[in-house]
Amino acid sequence: MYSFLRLSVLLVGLVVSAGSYAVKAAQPLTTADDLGPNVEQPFEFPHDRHAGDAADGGMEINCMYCHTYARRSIVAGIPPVQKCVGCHQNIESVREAPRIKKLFEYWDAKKAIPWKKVHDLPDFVRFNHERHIQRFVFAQGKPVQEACGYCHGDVKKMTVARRQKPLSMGWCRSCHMKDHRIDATSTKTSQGPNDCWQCHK
Amino acid sequence: MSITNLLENWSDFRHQHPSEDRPHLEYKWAMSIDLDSCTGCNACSVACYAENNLPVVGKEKFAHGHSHHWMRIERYWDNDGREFADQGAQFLPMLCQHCESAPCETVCPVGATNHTADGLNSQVYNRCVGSRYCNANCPYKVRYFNWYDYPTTDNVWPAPMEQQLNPDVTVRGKGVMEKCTFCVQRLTVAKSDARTEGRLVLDGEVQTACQQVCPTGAITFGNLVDPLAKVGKQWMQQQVDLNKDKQAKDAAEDAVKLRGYRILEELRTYPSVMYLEQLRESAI
Amino acid sequence: MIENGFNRRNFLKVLGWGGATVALSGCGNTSVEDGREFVTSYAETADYIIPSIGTYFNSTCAQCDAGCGIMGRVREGRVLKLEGNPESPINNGKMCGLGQAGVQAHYNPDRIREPLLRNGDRGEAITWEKALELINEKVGSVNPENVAFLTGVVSGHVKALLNNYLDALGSGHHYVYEAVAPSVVRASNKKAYGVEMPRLSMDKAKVIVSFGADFLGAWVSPVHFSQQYARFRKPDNGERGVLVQVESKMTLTGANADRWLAIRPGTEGILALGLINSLAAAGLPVSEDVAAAVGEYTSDRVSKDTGVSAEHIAKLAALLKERSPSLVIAGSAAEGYAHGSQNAAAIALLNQVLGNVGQTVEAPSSVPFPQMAPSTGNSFALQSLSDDMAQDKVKVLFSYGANPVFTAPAFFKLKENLKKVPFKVVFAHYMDETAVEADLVLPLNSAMEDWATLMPEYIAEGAQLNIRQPLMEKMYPGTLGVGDILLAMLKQRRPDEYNDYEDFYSYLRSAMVSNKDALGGADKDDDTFWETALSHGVVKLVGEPVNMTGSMSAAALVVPAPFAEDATYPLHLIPAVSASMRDGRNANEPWLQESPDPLTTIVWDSWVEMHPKTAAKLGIVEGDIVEVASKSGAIKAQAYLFPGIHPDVVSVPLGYGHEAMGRYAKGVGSNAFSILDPVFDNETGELAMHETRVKVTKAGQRVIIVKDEGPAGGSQMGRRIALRIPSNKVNLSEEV
Amino acid sequence: MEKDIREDIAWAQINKDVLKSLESPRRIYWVILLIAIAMVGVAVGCEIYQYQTGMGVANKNNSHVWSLYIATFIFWIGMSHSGTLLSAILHLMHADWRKPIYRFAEAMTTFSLMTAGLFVMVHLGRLWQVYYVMPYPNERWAWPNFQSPLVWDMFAIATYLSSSVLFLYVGMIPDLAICRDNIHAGWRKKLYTIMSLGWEGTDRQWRNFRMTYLTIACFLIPLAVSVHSIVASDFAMSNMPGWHVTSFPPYFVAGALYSGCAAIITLFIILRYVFRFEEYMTLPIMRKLVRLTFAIAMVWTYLNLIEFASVWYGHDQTAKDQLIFKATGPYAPYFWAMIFFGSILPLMLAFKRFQTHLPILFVVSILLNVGMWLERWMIISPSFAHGHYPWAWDHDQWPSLIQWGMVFGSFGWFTLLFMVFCKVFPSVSMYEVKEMVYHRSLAQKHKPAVKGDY
Repeated sequence: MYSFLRLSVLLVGLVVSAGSYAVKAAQPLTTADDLGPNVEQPFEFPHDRHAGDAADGGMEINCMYCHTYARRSIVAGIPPVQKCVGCHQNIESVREAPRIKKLFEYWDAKKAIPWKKVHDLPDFVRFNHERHIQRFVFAQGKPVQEACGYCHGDVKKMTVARRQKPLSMGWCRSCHMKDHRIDATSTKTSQGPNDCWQCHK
Repeated sequence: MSITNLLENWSDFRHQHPSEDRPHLEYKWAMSIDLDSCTGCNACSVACYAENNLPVVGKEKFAHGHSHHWMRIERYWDNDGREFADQGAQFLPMLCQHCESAPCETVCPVGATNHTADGLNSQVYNRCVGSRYCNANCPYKVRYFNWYDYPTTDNVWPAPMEQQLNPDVTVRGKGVMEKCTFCVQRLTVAKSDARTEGRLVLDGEVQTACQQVCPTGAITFGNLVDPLAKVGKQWMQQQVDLNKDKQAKDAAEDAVKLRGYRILEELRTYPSVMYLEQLRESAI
Repeated sequence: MIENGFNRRNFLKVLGWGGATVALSGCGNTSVEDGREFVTSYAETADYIIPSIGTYFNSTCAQCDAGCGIMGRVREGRVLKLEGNPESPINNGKMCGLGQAGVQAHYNPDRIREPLLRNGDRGEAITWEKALELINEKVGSVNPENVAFLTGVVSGHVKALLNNYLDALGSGHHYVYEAVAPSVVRASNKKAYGVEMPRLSMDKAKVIVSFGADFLGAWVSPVHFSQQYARFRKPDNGERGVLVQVESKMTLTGANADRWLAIRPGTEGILALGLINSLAAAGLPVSEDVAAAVGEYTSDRVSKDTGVSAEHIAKLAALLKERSPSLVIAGSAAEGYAHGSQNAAAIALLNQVLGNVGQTVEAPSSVPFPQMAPSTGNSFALQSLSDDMAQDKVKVLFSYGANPVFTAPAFFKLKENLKKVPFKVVFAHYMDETAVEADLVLPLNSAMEDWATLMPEYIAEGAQLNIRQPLMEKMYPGTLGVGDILLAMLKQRRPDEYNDYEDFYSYLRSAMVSNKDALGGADKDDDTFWETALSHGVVKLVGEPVNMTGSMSAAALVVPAPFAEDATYPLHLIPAVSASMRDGRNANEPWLQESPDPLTTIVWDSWVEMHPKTAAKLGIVEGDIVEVASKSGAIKAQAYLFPGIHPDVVSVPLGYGHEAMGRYAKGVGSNAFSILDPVFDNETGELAMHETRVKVTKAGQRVIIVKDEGPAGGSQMGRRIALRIPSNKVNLSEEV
Repeated sequence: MEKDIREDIAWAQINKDVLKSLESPRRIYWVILLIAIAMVGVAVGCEIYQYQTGMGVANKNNSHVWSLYIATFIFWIGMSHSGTLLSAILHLMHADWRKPIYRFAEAMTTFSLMTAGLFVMVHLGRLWQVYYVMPYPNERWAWPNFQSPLVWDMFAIATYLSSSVLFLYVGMIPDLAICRDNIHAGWRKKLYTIMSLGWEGTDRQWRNFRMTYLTIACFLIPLAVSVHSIVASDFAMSNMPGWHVTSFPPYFVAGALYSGCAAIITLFIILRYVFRFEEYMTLPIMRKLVRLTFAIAMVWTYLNLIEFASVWYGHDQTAKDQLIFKATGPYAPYFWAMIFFGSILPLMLAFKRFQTHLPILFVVSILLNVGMWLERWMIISPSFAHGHYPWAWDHDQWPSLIQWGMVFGSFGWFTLLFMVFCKVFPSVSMYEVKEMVYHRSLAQKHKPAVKGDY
């Protein structure tokens, strides 16, 4: 009978050890960076020049100056050409730069610039920029670039934006399951919604 | 998600609705449909096609029972034995009842259909593997399966018809189950707007597509938790309790009856749709 | 920031939908896909355009002539959905299924995209310049007497332009044709009340007796009446109104009646007179001549003639006497006979006797701009045109807003007569049956791309001018609005007057703005007035109530005895007008084809409704293909047994059986228009739609009917699903 | 008392006879194999078409979402139970007559489970997402729904399948060693060498082997019962009229054993002929098998009657309507065929003269399985056709040729696997047959009074 026991003990031990490994094992793809591909755009837009720190030669423009819809719509939006031209028609110094010339070509033709999507979620997912901006920027008072950076990485150091984070469901949930302070002053915390229909449509 | 997490949250992972321990705090979406006002005109059904990207399957597939009408109008006769249906028809708009204790939710192998905190019965299309168990277990048979690939191979929206598709609603591919969502895309927007303003959604601020279109206003939709909401007042006045499978008023022998009821309530599905009985004049 | 004038038209141009893509791959296991799709972006945009948030623009529905206000949801340059305009008193933000399907007319894949000129059997694409030049040449080469316009209902500035064009020609004829219209009722209303379309206050009535008026389905302004109906059923005081429907074939309204009375076809007038007699006997004061006229209509006789039981007549009379005010409505079932006018007059008399005139039958408001008031149509007009064509009096024919080749009964020989017209121009959205016969086909903008003003025939309160405006940029550069075409044609005739207007939009704007005082904009500047009008979608006008001056003489009222039996053609054919198909002009919108008929739940086909008793006599079971043959022709369709139809009657829905038009309409069902008999109303000369006598024979085949209803039929099998309770058992006033 | 097998067969003769089945079966073997391959081809074609076009080609619809696939799935799951019955339960009960036939019965278990598993796949609307059902830490951070009977099914079937394969394999090790030692070249030699795990037949090996085999047998029995109980709970847990029956788990298990025994009879006859196993698959064994089948048939009939009675006398009118519909509606012919094949026909097996009449048994055993297949179909389809909600009733639904093709092909798939197995592995357990010969002859010579004492 001992050998009968031996086998059982062995099997149980195997299950327990495998289980305990799985319990403790680090989860994949939570906060890790996951660099997306380089996306070819109609012409290069230097985010670093516009949003970068003054020390690095940037203009420190607020993200939401151009991506103005982020705080009131589910999409952050790409500014209309009108907006680019609004500033650039008064900036003579770079007027002859090839990129700016290209910009004005589009403007003169009154054509939208066919920018490619860099952060393209599947069609069944609804990511709401407004909610995140409202929570992190307006309620918690986080700096805009930090809040945007949670998902978009350090855009102010990039020229053409490139995806930095995996943007997978597990990655989203890893943040949603953390406790976040509900506003800048309160010590109360809450988690992001954990309900399929918040993000799936 | 780690196994630790699964074990820790085991009790949260599934819980039975309706339950005392998990009441709906902010929202409980519910509907009431007045069958006396409903004329059976089908406007709600078409509105649903427009809002929710329902495919038109065509005659042959309709014949095979592959139709997709999340909102279907049923027509019953009660002329038992009489020569004519001389008291008219009984029209019944049938949609997903968003049961609090939904039979479909427990059986889905992948958890594609769930109960939301707002008391909706959610269906996540991209999670669905197409076992169709939910439909098998739905007493109302209000779940519709994508038997074919309507958007692509079936070309249900030949160009430029696809331009009409609502971008807020996923276009379902083949092999997934779908059903009425109480127009969750509208609810989400309304909730988000209200939240930005630091309040709850007001009654009447959001309408489902069927409710919005209904020419006789037979459909009322709103938040059952909100004391000001018309739908809640209706449920209250009709003495229909969401969390009961037998209403006390049904046992009472009053001369004056209340006409609120829920369909197949005795199966303990606790539906979120209350119907108001059709009326007929007895003087004629 | 760049300051630029950003008006609606620029907006439409800027927001071309070319950049917005729609993803059709719904729920594959798509992971993050970077750099494949384009971002929606604009060259310039308005502040109120926020990506992913819908913007709403008000316009007017074009699916039928009721003139409901619509509100189009526009996102990323595309119109996605039509919703009701809450500011329109006609529909107050509500819609019907037919109206909803308007987007499918707009995005329809079968729309014509450029002008087509006949070349043998084919249409050859030509430019607009050439097309207009050709019209100019052809119109110029014939006597203006020989130019004819055939249109559906037209109103507003399009009608004004059309009239101006006819004026400019010096003559020309305008025929207004509606395939299914309450034209006999209009005439008899005119006689009885002095107005064609009195305002009905259903919500004030305690009892409504409707003689075949399907006001919840397809009659006049169903969305408006449905709202009144809701208030009639559930008024604030809780006194639920009672609806009694008298007809031979159950309509949607009949299906909602407290009592549906199956009446022998054509005897509606007899019942009305019988009711007056019963009411008089019960003590309702009636004038002497009336009493004399109805004296012989005793309950027994009426019951025998109409098939309605004496008990029901008595109950109905008692109800009408007890609950006042009531409302009696005459609809298509009563008017569709050779004696339709007499029926309608008898029903109007009942209204008068009950004292409803002025109570629930009210005077409409006068229209401040009569030249924009709708010209209502009838089938008599088509008949005259057809006769004129047969006599070679028409050399150039324009057709707009009607599809006469489809809707004209076969005996009209319209198709043959059309061939005698040397030059036929058809303004069309689809290559429908009429467009196929045309020499020149002019593709129209959809209602979602077009500018117009419209004035509906039935206006709920005051007077109103509806505005139709584009909800998005044109889908195809090769289409034009009807107003633009008429304007271009007018420029050929009266260049001095019209050359100032670049297009119909500028004409419309200037015409509206120059009349802004009368249009309620006296205190606004031009732009504000115009923008306000556009944003509301309707311009509400103050109209004086017209006088209801009609008079009714009971003495002249003669209602013939019921039909004699016909051995060869024993059954009456009722061509049914369904809420979604109507006369078939919207048959190419798939939502409507797939939306089950409310009463039979049949989709994608036509059917022959018959009573189970009739079917048993003929040995027919559900799904048998039967031949319905009249003296004028025969069609085949599947038989459906139906407990809401008189045994002497069979009914076939209209609107099916297209031979052209598009992929969703073509070949679906059979065309019941084609077998109608040449019988006309005695007084108005209108085609008597319900006079056709038919015989029904099995054609041998049997099919499984494609319908939503299952094998349980309309039975609930004893389960508690749709419940019903007598109204005296509940207290409605307590309800929320 | 007739003997199960002749007891004077030499051990070497056993080896020779059985190993011959690996070398040269009758020609009919190849015919069967080819037919099986053709049948599989049909199913593969159907599946490719269905996969590409969508589930609609199976002609199911929104109220009638399940059909032959699930019915046939249960059928194959059921069939797998008898292998375990013969190999594990009867092993523990020391019913020695099982020894010559348990090997192929166990193989039948394994292969019918594999066939059943395929039906789950074929049934899914999105086969390409099937891995969503499996619980593993994933980047979506999402688990399957542990409350769903389908997930239990997945666990149960996977466990049962792996245990069955293990059991089949472990029981085969001594025989594989025999094969290794008797075959001198080729890929088979290598295969047997690897698979026999260095079996030498030492005392220690035999002791460990016996213990392992016994352990797995003990493990397998509750598993087998639970698997079909869980499959039954797919239905019993549902609220559909006709499914919501408490007695479903034992009813399913009985049905499973029943169809499995019938299938063993069928395969018994086929193998006996094809591989010339007349010496080992003897008529006395058949007689015992038939009696067992008869007993199970009666248990099944009893449980069936219990189900009807509980519905009939219960207060659930919907379920009663359902039962009446089954017996009188469009499914009535199949329903009564099921009753006939399942309850009336097996009465034949009570008669001694039929118990060893192989041609009759062959036909009857197939008909019994037809009845059992109909039983499964009669559980699925009528409930969908006539459920809670009259508006959604659908009495006309008829499975399309795609579904039939897939069902048809599944028999080919099973036959293919089974026939290949029998050709590659010894389908009669040599070492255990030797035990029979050995200990019986020993008992006869030395201890005639004591029976079966080993």
